[in-house]
Amino acid sequence: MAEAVDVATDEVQVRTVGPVRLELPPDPSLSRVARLAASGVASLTGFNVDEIDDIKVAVSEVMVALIEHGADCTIAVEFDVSGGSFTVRGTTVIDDFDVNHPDLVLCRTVLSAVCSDHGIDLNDGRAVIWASVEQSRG
Amino acid sequence: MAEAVDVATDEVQVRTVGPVRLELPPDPSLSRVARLAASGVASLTGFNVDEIDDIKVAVSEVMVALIEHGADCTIAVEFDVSGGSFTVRGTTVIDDFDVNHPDLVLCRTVLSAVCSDHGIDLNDGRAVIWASVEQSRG
Amino acid sequence: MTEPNSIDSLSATVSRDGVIVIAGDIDMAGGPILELAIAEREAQLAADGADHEPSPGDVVLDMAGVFFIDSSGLRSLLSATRRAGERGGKVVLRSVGPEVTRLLEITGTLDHFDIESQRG
Amino acid sequence: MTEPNSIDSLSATVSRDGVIVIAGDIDMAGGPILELAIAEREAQLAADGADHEPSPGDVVLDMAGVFFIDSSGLRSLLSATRRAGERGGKVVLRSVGPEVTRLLEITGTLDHFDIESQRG
Ligand SMILES: Nc1ncnc2c1ncn2[C@@H]1O[C@H](COP(=O)(O)OP(=O)(O)O)[C@@H](O)[C@H]1O
Ligand SMILES: Nc1ncnc2c1ncn2[C@@H]1O[C@H](COP(=O)(O)OP(=O)(O)O)[C@@H](O)[C@H]1O
Repeated sequence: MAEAVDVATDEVQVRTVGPVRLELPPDPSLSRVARLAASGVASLTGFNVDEIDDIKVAVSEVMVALIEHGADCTIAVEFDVSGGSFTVRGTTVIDDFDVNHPDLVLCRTVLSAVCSDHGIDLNDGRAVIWASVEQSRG
Repeated sequence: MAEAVDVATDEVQVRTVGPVRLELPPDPSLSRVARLAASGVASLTGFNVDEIDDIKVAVSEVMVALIEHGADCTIAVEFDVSGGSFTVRGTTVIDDFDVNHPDLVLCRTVLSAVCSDHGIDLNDGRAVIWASVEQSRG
Repeated sequence: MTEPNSIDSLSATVSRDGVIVIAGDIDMAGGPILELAIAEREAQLAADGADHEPSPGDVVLDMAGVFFIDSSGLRSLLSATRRAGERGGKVVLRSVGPEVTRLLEITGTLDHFDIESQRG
Repeated sequence: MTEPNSIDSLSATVSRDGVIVIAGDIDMAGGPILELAIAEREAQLAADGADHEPSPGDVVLDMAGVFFIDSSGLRSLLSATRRAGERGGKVVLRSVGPEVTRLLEITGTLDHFDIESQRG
């Protein structure tokens, strides 16, 4: 079981938390619930206010991509903190997913700026979108 | 798909949202994340501040019962709003669950006071705990 | 039927002086609500013949109550800038917070807007 | 090794005058942190011989920063009241908010505590 564990490193203690998994209907208003849950996970693992702002944007962009471009099925988002990195990973069923759709390009532009890394994978009729925000050491 | 739907009744519009499902490791610090997600769902469905306080307590008591008395396995909590009622339903694997344990009695005393209805079911090595908070009409 | 009990994630109202006052998150849920308010203001401008002082055709948004925006919300703002441009006007942002400024910067859309003031 | 980056859900510190100042949620995560601070204060009282004015043996908790408590947190408080009772002292709650008062009322444990003041 992945309980919270404090791992001592040379510089800081890095807290491991998760996975916290959220499953919700593709309701635009629930994006806020996903952001709230993500903020909670991030704040208890010591991310600072600016980093939490980035995490909220990252989670929201994942929700935008999945809700606006998915096939109107349940959305699953998972939050994981380990090694000083917050990762959100979202997935849903898709019909056809145009990675070059202008809205999705805007979405990825934002993810590129607020995340250290992100990606979109398509397989077996599902889209998986993930994004990571790094914690500052100090 | 259970998208948000506004249903007009004689008195007020009642919003249906959910189910929002959360799966998390049995980490005490994640109780706060469950409360945050529940507050988000409750506030977007029009529960007032006092009702949201009750919902936070109800969710926390469900987490207490499942984390302190469960078998250290993943906790699942689900939030549902329909007919002006917020329901939290939590479940986890249990080894042996003493419903008369004083801590659990205190937990149920609290649930009795903040919820219109609640219950604990045990079967097949799992405990299911649910509690409902009603929305005021006005 | 009384007021619905449900709380929107965003409120956007056209005030008496024509300024759209926004409070809440401009996201997938808030964007469409904001678009309704912008459409209401655009209809006023069209009815007025857009010949008012000091800035004919401008849509002014008071963003003091906005602490979150994502790309879906930005698209609502950008489509207003496109229409404003077509009629020779601008979208003016008043009391903009750092969260909004950041999103405009990283998407390279800051120059689509007229930033009147930052949130104090 | 520097300070851990992780933020606890609750902070509880024994101030110079012996008052335990609490901020955060008294829940499954916060309860144990609060218990450590109470144990620290109880050790001080034992070392002092508990012969101080005005209330020997009392544990005073400043609850101004507490906006949430559940039954697991209440148990942390109740176990302090039991020990206080054993040594002839009390657990005094200062600046208690309505969330805490409500939980004490519904569990019938209000009279286990000495409520000094409500949060303003
Ligand atoms: N990545 C981007 N960078 C800059 N501007 C963009 C970007 N994506 C969209 N826009 C702008 O957003 C505005 C609105 O786009 P669009 O959604 O097509 O408007 P509408 O839906 O009103 O037709 C357009 O002016 C377009 O140029
Ligand atoms: N439902 C209840 N109503 C009133 N007091 C309670 C209730 N449950 C527990 N307590 C009180 O909580 C206090 C602490 O209980 P306990 O957990 O046994 O303490 P400790 O863990 O320190 O031994 C006891 O004084 C007990 O009377």
